[in-house]
Amino acid sequence: MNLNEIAFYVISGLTIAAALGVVLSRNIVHSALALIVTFLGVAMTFFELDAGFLGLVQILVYAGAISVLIIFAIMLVMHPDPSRTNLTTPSRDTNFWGGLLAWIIIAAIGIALGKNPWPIPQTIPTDTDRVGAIANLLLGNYVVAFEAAAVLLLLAVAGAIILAKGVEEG
Amino acid sequence: MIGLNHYLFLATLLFGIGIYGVFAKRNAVAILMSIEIMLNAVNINFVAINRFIQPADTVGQLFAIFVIVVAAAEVSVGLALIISIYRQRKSVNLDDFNLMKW
Amino acid sequence: MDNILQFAWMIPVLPFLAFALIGLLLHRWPKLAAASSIGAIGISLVLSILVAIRVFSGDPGQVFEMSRRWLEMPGLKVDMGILIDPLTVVMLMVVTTVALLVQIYSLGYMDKDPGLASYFSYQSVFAGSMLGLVAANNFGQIFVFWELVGMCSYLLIGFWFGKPSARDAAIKAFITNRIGDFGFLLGILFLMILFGTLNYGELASKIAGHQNLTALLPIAVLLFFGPMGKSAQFPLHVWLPDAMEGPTPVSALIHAATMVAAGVYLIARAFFIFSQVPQAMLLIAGVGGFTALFAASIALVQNDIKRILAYSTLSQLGYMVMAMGVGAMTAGMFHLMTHAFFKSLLFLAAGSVIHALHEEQDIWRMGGLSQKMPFTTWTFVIGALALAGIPPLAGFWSKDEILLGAYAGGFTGLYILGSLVAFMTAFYMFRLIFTAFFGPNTGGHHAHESSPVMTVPLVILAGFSIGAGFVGSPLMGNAFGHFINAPGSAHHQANFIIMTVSSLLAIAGIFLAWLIYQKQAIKAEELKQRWSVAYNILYHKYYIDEFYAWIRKVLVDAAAALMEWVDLKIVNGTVNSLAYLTGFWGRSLRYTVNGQVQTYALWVVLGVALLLITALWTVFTVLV
Amino acid sequence: MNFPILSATLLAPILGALLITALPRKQEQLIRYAAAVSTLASLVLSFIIFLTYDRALSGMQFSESIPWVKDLGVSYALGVDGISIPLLLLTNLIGFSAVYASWHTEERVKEFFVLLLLLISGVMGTFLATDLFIFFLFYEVVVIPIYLLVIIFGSSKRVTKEYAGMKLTIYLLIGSAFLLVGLIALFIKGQALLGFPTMDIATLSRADFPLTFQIFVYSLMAFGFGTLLSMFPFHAWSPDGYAGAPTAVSMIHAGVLKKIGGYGLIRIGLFLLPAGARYVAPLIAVLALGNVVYAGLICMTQKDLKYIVGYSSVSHMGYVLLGIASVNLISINGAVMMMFAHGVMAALFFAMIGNLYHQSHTRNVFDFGGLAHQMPRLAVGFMLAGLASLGLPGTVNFIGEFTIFVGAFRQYQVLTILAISGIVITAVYILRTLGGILFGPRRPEWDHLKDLQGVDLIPLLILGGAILIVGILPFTVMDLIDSGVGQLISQISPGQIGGIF
Amino acid sequence: MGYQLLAPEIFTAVLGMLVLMLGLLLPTQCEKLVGYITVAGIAAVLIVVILGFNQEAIFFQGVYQIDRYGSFFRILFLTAALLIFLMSSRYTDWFGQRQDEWFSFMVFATLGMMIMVAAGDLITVYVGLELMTISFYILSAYLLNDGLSAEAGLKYLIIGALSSAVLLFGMSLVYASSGTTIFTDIYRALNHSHYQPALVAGIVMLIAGLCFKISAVPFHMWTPDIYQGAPTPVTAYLSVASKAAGFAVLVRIFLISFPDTQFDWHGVLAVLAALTIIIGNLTALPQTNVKRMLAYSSIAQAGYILVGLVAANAYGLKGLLFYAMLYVFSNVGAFTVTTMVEVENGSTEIEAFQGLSRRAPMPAAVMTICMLSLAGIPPLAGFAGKFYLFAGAIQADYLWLAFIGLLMSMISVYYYLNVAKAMYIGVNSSDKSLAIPAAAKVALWVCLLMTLFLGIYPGPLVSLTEMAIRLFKVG
Repeated sequence: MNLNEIAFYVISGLTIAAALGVVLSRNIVHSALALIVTFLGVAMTFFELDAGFLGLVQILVYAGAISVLIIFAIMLVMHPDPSRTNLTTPSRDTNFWGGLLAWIIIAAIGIALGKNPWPIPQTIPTDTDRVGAIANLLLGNYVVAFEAAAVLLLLAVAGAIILAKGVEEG
Repeated sequence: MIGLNHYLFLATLLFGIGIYGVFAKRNAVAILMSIEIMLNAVNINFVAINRFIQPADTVGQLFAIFVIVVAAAEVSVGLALIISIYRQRKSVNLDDFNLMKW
Repeated sequence: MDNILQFAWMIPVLPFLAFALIGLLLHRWPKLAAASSIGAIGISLVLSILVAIRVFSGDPGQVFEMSRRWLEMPGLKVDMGILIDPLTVVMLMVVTTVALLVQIYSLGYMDKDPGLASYFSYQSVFAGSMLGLVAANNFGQIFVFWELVGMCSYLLIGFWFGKPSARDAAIKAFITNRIGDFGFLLGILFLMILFGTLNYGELASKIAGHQNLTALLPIAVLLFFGPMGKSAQFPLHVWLPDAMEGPTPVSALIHAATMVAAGVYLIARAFFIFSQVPQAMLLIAGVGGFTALFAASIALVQNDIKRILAYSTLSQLGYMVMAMGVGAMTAGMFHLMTHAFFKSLLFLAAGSVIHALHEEQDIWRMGGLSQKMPFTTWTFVIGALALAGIPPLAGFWSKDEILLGAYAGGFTGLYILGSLVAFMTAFYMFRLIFTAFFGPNTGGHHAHESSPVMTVPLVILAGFSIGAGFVGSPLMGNAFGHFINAPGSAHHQANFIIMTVSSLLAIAGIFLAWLIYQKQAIKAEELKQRWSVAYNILYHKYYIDEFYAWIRKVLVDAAAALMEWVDLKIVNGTVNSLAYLTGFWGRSLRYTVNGQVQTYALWVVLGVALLLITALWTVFTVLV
Repeated sequence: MNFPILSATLLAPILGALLITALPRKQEQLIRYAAAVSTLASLVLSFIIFLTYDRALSGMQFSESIPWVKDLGVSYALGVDGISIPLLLLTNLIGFSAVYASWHTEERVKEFFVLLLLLISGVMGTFLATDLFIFFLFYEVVVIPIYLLVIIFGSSKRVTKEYAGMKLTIYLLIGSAFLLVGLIALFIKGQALLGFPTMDIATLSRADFPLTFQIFVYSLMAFGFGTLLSMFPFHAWSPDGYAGAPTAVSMIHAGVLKKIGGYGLIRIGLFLLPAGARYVAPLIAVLALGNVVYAGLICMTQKDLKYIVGYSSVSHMGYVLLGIASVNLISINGAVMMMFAHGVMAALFFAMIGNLYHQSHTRNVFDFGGLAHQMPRLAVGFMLAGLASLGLPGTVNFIGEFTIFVGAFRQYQVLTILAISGIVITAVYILRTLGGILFGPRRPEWDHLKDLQGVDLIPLLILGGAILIVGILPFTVMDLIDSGVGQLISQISPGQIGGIF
Repeated sequence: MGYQLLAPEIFTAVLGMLVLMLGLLLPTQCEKLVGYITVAGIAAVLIVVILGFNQEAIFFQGVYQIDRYGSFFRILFLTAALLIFLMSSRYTDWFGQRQDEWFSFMVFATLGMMIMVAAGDLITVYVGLELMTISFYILSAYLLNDGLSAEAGLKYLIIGALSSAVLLFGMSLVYASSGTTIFTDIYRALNHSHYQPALVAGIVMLIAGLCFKISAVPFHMWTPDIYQGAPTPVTAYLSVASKAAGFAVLVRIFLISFPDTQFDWHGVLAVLAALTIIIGNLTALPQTNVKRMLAYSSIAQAGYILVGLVAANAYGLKGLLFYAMLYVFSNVGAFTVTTMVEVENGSTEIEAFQGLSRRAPMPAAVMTICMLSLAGIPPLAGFAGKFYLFAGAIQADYLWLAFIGLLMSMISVYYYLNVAKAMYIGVNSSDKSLAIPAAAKVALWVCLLMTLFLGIYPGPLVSLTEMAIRLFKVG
């Protein structure tokens, strides 16, 4: 087992554990914190995959911005008793079937992936400027998507303000 | 050797955990968080596939960036919605939101 | 004069024109309506006479035929045409004469009736249809007019539609006739399929050339259903007595003289078919003979003047049918003609009485009419004598022919039966006469003689009743039989013994009636007591009506009720259940959408899982 | 191109409907006149068609064709032959009468006449179309106006008008769904066989459809058209529907709409799928017997006048089905004639019932009696319709029934004999009914009823006239039908049909 | 290289932002002005698209392409948007001061759809789709003081995000199997390969993700709640445009990238279509709220449209496009009347429709006709559409699907007629006639006339669809 493998399993284990923490914790604040760990774990995975730029974006946007947003939201709407903030759903059926289906989907996709004849992995050209390549794509072939994403963010901001601000009384 | 499938299995597991989270929780924020986990799983997929199958370009990574952007927008709108509905109902429990049914 | 046949088609058409005229224009002016109706039938009569002269002055075998296409397609051809031969001419004469007299008589009889215009319009349709029937040259046409006269009968029986009994009688008449027509129509269809034509002449030649005649038996039997209904043969006789609910002139014309005789005419017309099938002939003879006896026996005990006459009509029709059955077609037609005259006379005279007594029909409430209504009384007596077969009146000659035919044809049983009926006929007729006309005035009525418009037709008909028999009598060399005969129709030399026997029987009947009802030597009441079972059976007409009512209730109405139940519960029930089930599924599915977003998500994920499983299963099983 | 007389006939009521839409709601009299004039125009035009159709030439005449939808091979194609002209005439006779039969509608006159005119046009369209697509278009067009007319203007007795309307609509639509599957399959198969898409009925008839396909599609059609024709046991909509519907709708529905079923079975089913028709025919014949006897018996138990006529129309349709199922020239001639005959008869019946109901607000036979005293003209109408219904010679119904019997007897002896027993059953219930309402002692509670007068007489005159004229002079119409049916049958390739003709 | 062909998208984006800014700049009294500007702008874009219908170009190596297929749908979206702006002219008063933003979100949603249908690769599709969807999340919750609306928004967001994740996972698997995200390249990359379970898993997850957008069973459960809770014009837009966009993408991906994979997605879609038709129609039967009923009906309609893709032949695809277009007119027509009634009565329960034919004959007639068109009654547009769809299905040997579809469409008449019944014979306490603003009247007339025209003379639109589907080489 080389270093890469050890790193992979450690990081994966951490990520999965944190993700489980998100869905299993009864305290929403704990969940949020576990979520940050998950995000960081995923960022680590990106680094492992030679996607350094993406790992940074992940840390900045997810672990940074989104998490803060979520925690703010939690503060705004939190139940007084922290241990009752993130209860499991009262419907046992939903819980049961949700779990079962999650397993089925994991198994099904897992089987599909396991049985899939993947092509031989190609070696990465080491000398390329990957960030530059992303930038080229972003402002080249994918400029429409890029602009759309910009509009999307504007829209989301405006929408979030309107929705969160609520109706002026009177 | 860690191959593509390792990453894909990791992603699948995260995806499954996210799915389970959607059903296991009643707090709307927690459900948004579960969905974020699912999106992250997808991102792992894209990056790993990009790395192992088509290392020559960065389309997978680009896809992941867009997913992150969209997820950010989605979360902000989602949280705003939760706040908006909390203001009316004083609750963020999804099972309270059933004015419309049948 | 030779061209008169070219105009023969006008004979049936004219009354129809009168009907159209009345229906469209004249229905507000009853007198004009009556005039046009009578005028039309009068012209028809004149034309008929001219045609008759033309035909009887020629060769008996000649036939004049003309037709227009009416309903035609490859494989089916029904023409409207006329066929003039002696048989037709006799019928034309009878129908136009009686119809004209009855219509004139009706002027007096229906004087005060508000529906006079419709009455005359119906009369016109009837006359036209009846003439169309007798003039028809094919089975299709005869069926058309056959039904039409049935409709007229229905309308005229129910003329006084305010009376529930009239209404019911009309319905009964129509439906009973329909049952007969059902068979008749089937017979026609069989003919159509088998021979491809309905024309009499073509059929006759095809049947003559036909080797295998077994198929004719069902045809003949089915065709006989028609006469059974129309001529009220047992077991379809039930409508005729009830038909007396109609105005009396109607009874005279339709239910005594003409329409009911159409059945007999049909047998005569289709004699070329019937005579080929001995079994069918036997059936006809049997049915006719039985009806004659059966009806005569009922007539013995009835109290209603018109019903007695009706049963007498039944009985006489049975006689005619029997004549046909024994092969004495000539005799049957001869009796048809004489019967038309004297029976319409009897009805009209009875009508005169009823009219005078303000709709009183019970013979026991009459009595003593002979002084007050001499014309009526004596014409009635003439009619009765003719009916009873007292020589030399018309009925004597014709009835004698039939008895002779039966006897000479080897049907001894039927001959005896016929003789018995002759006796009974004389008895019940004179029971009626002695009670109603010569007995004491039990009803306390103030009758007076009817107006000339009614009595003149009586007198004319009395003349016919006396004289019409001579055309077929041996005294005139049997001129009737010279013209009216058919291949297979037997003709026999006059037999003096039979004549004597039948005359004696008739006189005996009259005498017995005189003893009981005039002389009162034998007490009628005692007889009634002693034979109470028989009396009751006869009085209730063998309970046939009750039996039919029971069948209707138990079979038809029950079947109908059952079908309705099936329709409501099963057919509609299925439809409604399916609709309910659809709605039920809708309501059930509706509750899956329970408002819980997580449930919705569950369905989404379930969908994904199922899709994955299906897809992978396909990939792993089918493709590898 | 000559004057498009068929289009003019078809569009006249639609123009009338548009005109009425434009008229103000209050101008009720004007609306009625507009309806009357537009239907009269159609009536006159169809008379002209009837008279000027070249019978010696036969075949489709006055044809119009405009390409409509290219890739489906649809063209707006109209044409008439000996089969469609009588039915076209029937439609307009009844349509014109229906306007007068509903002259006294007081409520929502505008909606009523707009819907009625659309209905009339729709029905006409099915008889004029020579293109499957256009045919089906018109076939279903009529359903919805009927629904609205029933629920707005109908009456609730044994069942509510809402139920009746919905039942009728959904039932017929479900039937038409099957039909539509059949038509589409026919179109697709035709395209595969001919190599080009076409909806033209005559062109499609050139394709040699395989036998199993023919049987399948014809069965679908038999169900679809059979439902419309109220074939036993798919007749459940019919009595309830007629009972719930307003007079004019009952007239048109029983009078002509049902006939589209028979027309379709002949014009499309038999023409395009002769072998299938032949294969399925015995089954239809058996069901037809169900119609005649079963529905006839049910009539005896009914008390509501409309139910009686409703079930009786089911019963009479049995004859039409029998004619169609016998698949020979005579029987089909008879079936077409019978459709015409039943149309005028049923319409007259419903018109009379409508008039009576409008005044008395009851339709129960036992509530009436002796109406001939108060309403002699109405009684004439009832008698005429009733006697026609029981197939009396002199009325057109006799011609139809007799011809069907002759034709059917060649094919199915036993079935036909049983079916002919229907004439007795019909006589029983019709005479009982007529006797029950018209005859008997005068009932003073009905003294206030007014007899037919003025415009009320028009349905009686038009429809009664048709019953009698065609009944007395059947060749006027029968020759036409014969030319149409003969032409149709001669065009069926002999290999397909075997020795049936 | 013809970037001017991108003008509609650019202009729409600019319009959206302009409206957003104008809302901030202009005084509150000028809210109507913003509406006029939006309508004018959308109309201008529509005209540009129509004029440029025949121009085709491929940008960025196939990542983005302007073709007739895309233009057809762009026309559809813009027409729908225009009609909805017209019909919502009184409803928007309920949004108070947020009207301007409403217009801008609607424009952005339209932009998202336009990008979706023109996108030639998965990334652009995804971003366009999210642009549209997120706009709709906001729009659904736009009635802030109405509990239903916020609930609808939240539910939509949760289910939407979940299925986005599923869709993305599917996209990733497709990407894994082909190594590219561009549709045409995917086809080329997959052409010779076989036995790829991951690809099959990816395809079905794509189906699941997109079927959510078109609300096909079993991904349909959100539809009734969201349709009921969202502001009625938004519901209308959601039902016609969002759904059409979903179909546009579905068709493009499946027919360009996977026209003949070893996995028979036709069969899977056929089952989904059948289930959608059955469940949508059956569940609509007992509904008492017209908006909710129309939601279930729109589920059923999705099933019909899906039949076109199942058939995947010329008739089917033409039917699909045709139906999507007529659905705009018929459904918007019905929703316009619903909006009018809601504005007047504050309710969309069926009771609110009682006696409508007396209060407003013309809208009642439009409602009836539009709903019957949805049911597929000739001579209305829906019939022509269904005819093509099921002709396609039968040609592709899906006879059973045609049976189910046509049978259920006749059953659907029941619930449509229930509304008609309420309108025509129901009794309403108020006899006051319904006030209809001029703009809404225009929308009503357009919907009515188009529904009739497309039904009676479908030829012109059919030839448009014929041009549009030349992209897919189908028989």
